[in-house]
Amino acid sequence: MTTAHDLGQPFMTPLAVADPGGLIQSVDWVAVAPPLIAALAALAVLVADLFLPEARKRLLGWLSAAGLLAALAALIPLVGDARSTFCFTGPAGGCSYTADHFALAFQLLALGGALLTVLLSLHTVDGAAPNSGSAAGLPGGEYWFLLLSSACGAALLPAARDLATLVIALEVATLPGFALVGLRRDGRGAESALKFFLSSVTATAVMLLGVSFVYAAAGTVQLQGIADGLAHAPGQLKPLAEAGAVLTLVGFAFKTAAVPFHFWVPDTYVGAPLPVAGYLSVVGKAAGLSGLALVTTLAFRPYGHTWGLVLAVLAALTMTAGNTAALRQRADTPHGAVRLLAWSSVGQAGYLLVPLAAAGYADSAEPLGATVAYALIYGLVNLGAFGVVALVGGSGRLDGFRGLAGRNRWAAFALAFFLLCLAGLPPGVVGLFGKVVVFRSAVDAGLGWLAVVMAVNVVIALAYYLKWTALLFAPSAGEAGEAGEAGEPAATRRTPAGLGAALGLAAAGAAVLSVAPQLVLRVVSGSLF
Amino acid sequence: MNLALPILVPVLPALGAAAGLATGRRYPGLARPLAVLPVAVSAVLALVTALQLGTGATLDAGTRLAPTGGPDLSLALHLDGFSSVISVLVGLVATCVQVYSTAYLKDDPRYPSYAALVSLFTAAMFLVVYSGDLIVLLVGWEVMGICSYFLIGHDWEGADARTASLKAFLVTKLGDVPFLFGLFLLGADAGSFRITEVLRTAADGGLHHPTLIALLLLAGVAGKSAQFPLHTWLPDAMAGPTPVSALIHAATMVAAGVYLVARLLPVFLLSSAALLVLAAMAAVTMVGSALCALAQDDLKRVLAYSTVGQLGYMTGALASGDRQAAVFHLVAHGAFKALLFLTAGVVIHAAHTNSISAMSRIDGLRRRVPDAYWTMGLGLAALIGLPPFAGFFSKESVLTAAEHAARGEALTGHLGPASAVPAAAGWTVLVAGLLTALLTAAYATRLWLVAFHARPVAAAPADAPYSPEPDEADPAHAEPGAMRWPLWVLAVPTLGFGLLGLRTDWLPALLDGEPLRPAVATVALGLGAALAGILIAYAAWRRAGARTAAGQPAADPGRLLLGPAYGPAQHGFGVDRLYSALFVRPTGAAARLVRFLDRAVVETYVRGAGAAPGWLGRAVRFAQTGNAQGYLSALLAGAVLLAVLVAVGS
Amino acid sequence: MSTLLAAAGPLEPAARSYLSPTGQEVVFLLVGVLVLGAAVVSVTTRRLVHAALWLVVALGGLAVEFLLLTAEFVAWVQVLVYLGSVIVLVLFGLMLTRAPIGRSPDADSGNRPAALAVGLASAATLVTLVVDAFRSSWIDLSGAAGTTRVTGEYLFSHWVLPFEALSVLLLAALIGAIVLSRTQGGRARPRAGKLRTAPTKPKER
Amino acid sequence: MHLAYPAVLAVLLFSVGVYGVLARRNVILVLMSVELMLNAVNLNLVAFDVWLRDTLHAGQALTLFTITIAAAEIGLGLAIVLLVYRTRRTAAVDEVTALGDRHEADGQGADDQGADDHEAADAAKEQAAA
Repeated sequence: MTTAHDLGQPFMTPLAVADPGGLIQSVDWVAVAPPLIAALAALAVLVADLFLPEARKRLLGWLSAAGLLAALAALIPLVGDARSTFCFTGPAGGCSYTADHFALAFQLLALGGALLTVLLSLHTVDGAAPNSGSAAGLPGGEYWFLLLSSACGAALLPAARDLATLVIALEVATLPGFALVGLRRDGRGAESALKFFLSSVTATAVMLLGVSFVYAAAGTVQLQGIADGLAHAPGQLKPLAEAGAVLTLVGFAFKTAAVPFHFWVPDTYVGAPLPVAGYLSVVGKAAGLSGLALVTTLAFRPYGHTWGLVLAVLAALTMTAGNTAALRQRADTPHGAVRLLAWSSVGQAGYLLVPLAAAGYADSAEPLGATVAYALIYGLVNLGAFGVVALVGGSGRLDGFRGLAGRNRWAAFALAFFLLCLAGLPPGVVGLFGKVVVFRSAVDAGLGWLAVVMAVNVVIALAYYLKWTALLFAPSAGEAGEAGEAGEPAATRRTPAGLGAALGLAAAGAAVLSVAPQLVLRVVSGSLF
Repeated sequence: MNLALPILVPVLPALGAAAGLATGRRYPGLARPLAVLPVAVSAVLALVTALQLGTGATLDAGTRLAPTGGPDLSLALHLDGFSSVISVLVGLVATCVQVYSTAYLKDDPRYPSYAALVSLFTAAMFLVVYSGDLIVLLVGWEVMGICSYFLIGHDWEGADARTASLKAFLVTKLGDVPFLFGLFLLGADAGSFRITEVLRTAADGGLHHPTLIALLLLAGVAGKSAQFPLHTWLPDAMAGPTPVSALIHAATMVAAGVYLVARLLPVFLLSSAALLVLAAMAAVTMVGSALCALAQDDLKRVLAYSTVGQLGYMTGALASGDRQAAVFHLVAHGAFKALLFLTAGVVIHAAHTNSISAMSRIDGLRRRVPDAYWTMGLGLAALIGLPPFAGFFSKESVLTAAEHAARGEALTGHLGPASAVPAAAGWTVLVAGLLTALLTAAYATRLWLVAFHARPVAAAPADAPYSPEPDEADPAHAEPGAMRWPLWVLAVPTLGFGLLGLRTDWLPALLDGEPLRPAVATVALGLGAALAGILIAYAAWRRAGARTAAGQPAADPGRLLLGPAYGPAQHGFGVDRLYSALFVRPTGAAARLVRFLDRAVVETYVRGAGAAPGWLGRAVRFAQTGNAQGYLSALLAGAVLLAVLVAVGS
Repeated sequence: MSTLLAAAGPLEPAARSYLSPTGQEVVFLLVGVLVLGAAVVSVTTRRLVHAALWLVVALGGLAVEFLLLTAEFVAWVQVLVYLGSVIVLVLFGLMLTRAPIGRSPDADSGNRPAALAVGLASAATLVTLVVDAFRSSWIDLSGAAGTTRVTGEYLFSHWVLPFEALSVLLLAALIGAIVLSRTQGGRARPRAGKLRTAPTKPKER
Repeated sequence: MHLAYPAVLAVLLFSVGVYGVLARRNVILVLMSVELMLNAVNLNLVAFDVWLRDTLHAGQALTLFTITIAAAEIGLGLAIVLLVYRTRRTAAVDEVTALGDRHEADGQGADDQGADDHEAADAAKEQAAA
């Protein structure tokens, strides 16, 4: 794979030539610290992987966790006023990178989700530890590097303020994902990586075509500039601009797993290592969502009603398709648990899109707060659920969870709690609040029909979440069949430290938010941009 | 007054539960004090709070919890006479149950977790009673539900306990979903989840969809309070330990639905349709459950069906617009039904069977458990509604309320105009109430006579139903004191509580201030019906006894009344034929109806609701062929379609 | 940005006719037809290796088009990257997956009708949109817009952030490709044997 | 030059790419078609950049970025294709369908087994070669 080097060459030459003093944009290092630290940590891991002896490779995981913690800590000084950097020196002005509340919230989600994923995968990665549920471990150094670079892209994306940076950040977040999905290098991993890859590449091409149209109509790729440009664009260019805007949404909708761009999701999640599936379902989705939110509310504001309607229809289709498909999940198919979570994540993506659609109708960025709040809640809870599935291991059949409460009480309670949060039932009050906030944004924006569709979907979703929850507390099948075979070996093992820590963090976070939802709901009322 | 006291009331049992769970396995010795003490202290505090609050006063305090952007959430306290009365009842019953359980589950290895769950349950119930905010109330409501599922499934080795807890979970959840939507709609309409705010908005006419809200809320109430058609979980829930039945399924949790409607009655008064539905629900529930109770052989199931029926009285009172009567009956019933369940526990403990026909074959059962014998007599008398027991006054107040409503003069207090209650609701409740009084008297008499007064014959058949107790006491020994004295404690309110309603400056002053004295006409009707029921049951029992004397197989009047196998033998007895016409067939029909509802309606609902999404889901998953090219086709076609639509649309 | 549009003067009334093309336009059109034809052959031919070679023609033609549009640097990068590396990679890939050298009857999948429909629909939609929008727009090609020097200036005065993000992307792609194409050698080698005895394999089916 | 020429050429090229992506069976040919789509976008971007006389040269910058992205993607994509070929013995996109729902429904365990057998055989062969 020497291409990459060859490719880098033509660009590297001018870097040496260019006068750094006069030409290069000034940089506010504090503002860009979160994604930067993630990228540096990735590099550090890669280098350390070369020098560490085989026995000490476990340290790499903790190093990655530390890097992500540092990146998270770098968010703290940014709270408060928005800071911009990488500003254009020309007459148009504007900046490429802005760390405002919106960006911080999604960076928190991306980096926090990545941190939880690191903790979840600590025991999967070590090749020597065969207790991953999968047949073999994953190559350590590369795994951490790819995860961190993807997290870096996901953290960069919400702060990006021009289409070029957005597109590249999206690619940085996605591309390592292909490799992560296929990293087990078995048949299933390869197949799911292939599907993920093909869908993603095609969606990227479509999105880039849309970007080119938008660029033609608006004359710039800066989000704010596009809004001005589109507002004053000649009437002749309007159909092209609107089509371009909608095509641009495709790439992000693909990451968010909106119907009809969702097909890769179940197949990919099933084939990917479990932590990676959880990562994609949370951080990947967060990246797509933040991109969607940015381009719709900042760049395409003049066409609010067009994409508002498009997103509303997509949201309705997505939640309906995801939930109904999850409802059909049979208990005895292999990897049924992951598949159910995959379909449920498609359904949840539908809810997440609702406030975005509402923002188009309400012609303000205010409803976005609901998406941010719901995404934070969903991320925490969904990663937790993936964690428990990873802990239980086995063949991943839903039947394998029968009577989990008898074998591993804490895991069963945690999973039940996460599922109830996802379903939005008490005591998972936080999920309920999230749904209420989303619901209200739809009603407030006058999207009554979407609210009704959502309510029906919430009820449909109850069925499969509750069925699974009930399964946890049902008695184990008496016969020494699949259930025993799948569950026992996993349950009798000691819970790995990283996995336990991740589950504890997720459960504690969800519990705290259930008691004090104002912590996350505050973003609903505050201004984001 | 000091806010710390009412706050401590729900907090103490919750802390006790946490401590119990934390230390239970390591220090089993601590389990008992940790179970009893916090609950007992809470009961005392509840009483002190009630006394401090006094009559006619209300207390509201709250702190804003979560700015959701829309209706605010707040951790709010709302104390008034209703909450005082009910919290004292909860405290009393919970303390008795905890004390009783120390002996009843003495050797149960799971006792610590059991006691912690009961404490947690008590805390949740206190939270529901004291909460001034609907969402906080909902939290308590759900925690109660969860504790109850676990407690029903306490003996999870048995299949019936497992299915019962699952059934309770599913059926109540079926009601909870519309309930949630109702709450949110209410909060959205009123702009707040504070109960005081909601009621103020309701009074100002600010609610836009009162009927929809009321009907949605009713679904949750029907689930929680075991009203038709969601009542089916309660009789099955008797698979749990008997003290749990006394606490949860008689005195407290099932009353939560009634209490909620009582708190939100002004909302319901805005919608006559909702009141009519409530009345119809109450009528079907009480009559149906009384018929079922007459048909049961399991002692606890008789009591369970009777609970369902008495809850029907309460909802009937609410449908008549009189929440005073509803809460009066709630408290009275809570006391005597808890008493009945606890005595039932003692009797079952001693007789080693749940079956009353099997008990009838045991020689000297009543001498073996004298405390239970006498206190159960008191409880049954209260259940029948004989003066001067508590049940008499409370039931009469319900009938009086219904009678007023039927005449168009509903006793709504100051909550709304009397015309808000449709006369039809009053008539429905009144007629059903009288019929139920008759049936209640009949089954209570049958229970009492068959269990204790039959002549001893052969040993019990091996297949008689029995809830196995972990502590198989030697039948020759009396039950421990901890199981006996709570009976007498509870017998006190069973005897005397009703008298409090006699004077307006006693109990009514604490509630809405209307008199609770029974009217002469309803007393005559109600008492007449009750006496008739007693006589009919007594006659049937005599007949059954006579048949036994004639050398036929041992029979109890219940079997006599029900068993179609006894049909040929019934020809000679006119009374039996009358019973048969009156009871057996309707009972059979009711049983069939219940079964039909259970199987056909509920399952069809679930399936029917699942069918459409099912097909859709199959279609979605059918598209998931695994062929990436198909996925790409959908992706690109979707993109092109979007572009076309947008371009055409603009 | 409207000022910018006005400066470019793209929407001035159709002063230039489509009937009298300039020399540049004629060359552009001829090369364009070549590119399009090569692309069509590339996606329809049954010889897999030929498809790759026709792709070379199409992409090379595109480089010429870039040159005609005065984007000099982009054109060179196109030649370097695509013709120099991507096509070589593709040929390697075809070789490693033992693609038949001659005609393979199953080069197209059963999805062809759908493909044709979607392709035609997209062509119709996009051409309509583009023609409708740009029928009177004129590109003023005077002044070199894309020399190496200009490119260096704009890249490093305006696009530093995406450029740096791109380096992360390239590194990640490199590492990912390496780790994926590494065979199960090294520490994962004993896997084949381990698989057979692995307890997680469902046996009862 | 009329802007319509490059623009129409670009969208036609894009559509040809779309057809190729959907019609080709070999994954590598699908990848090549994707490259066509991306190149069509590049042509668009360059043309618009020149037409707009963009002082920031956003179009050309984005074109360079796109070329790089395309190269990175095809590098990683080929690695994935080789991985698929190694484990499943095919590079035909419509034969790699083991994870679909239809297959899950009728006994994916067997299919999985088959896939892993491929892998095992593969590993064994490599060993023999070495």
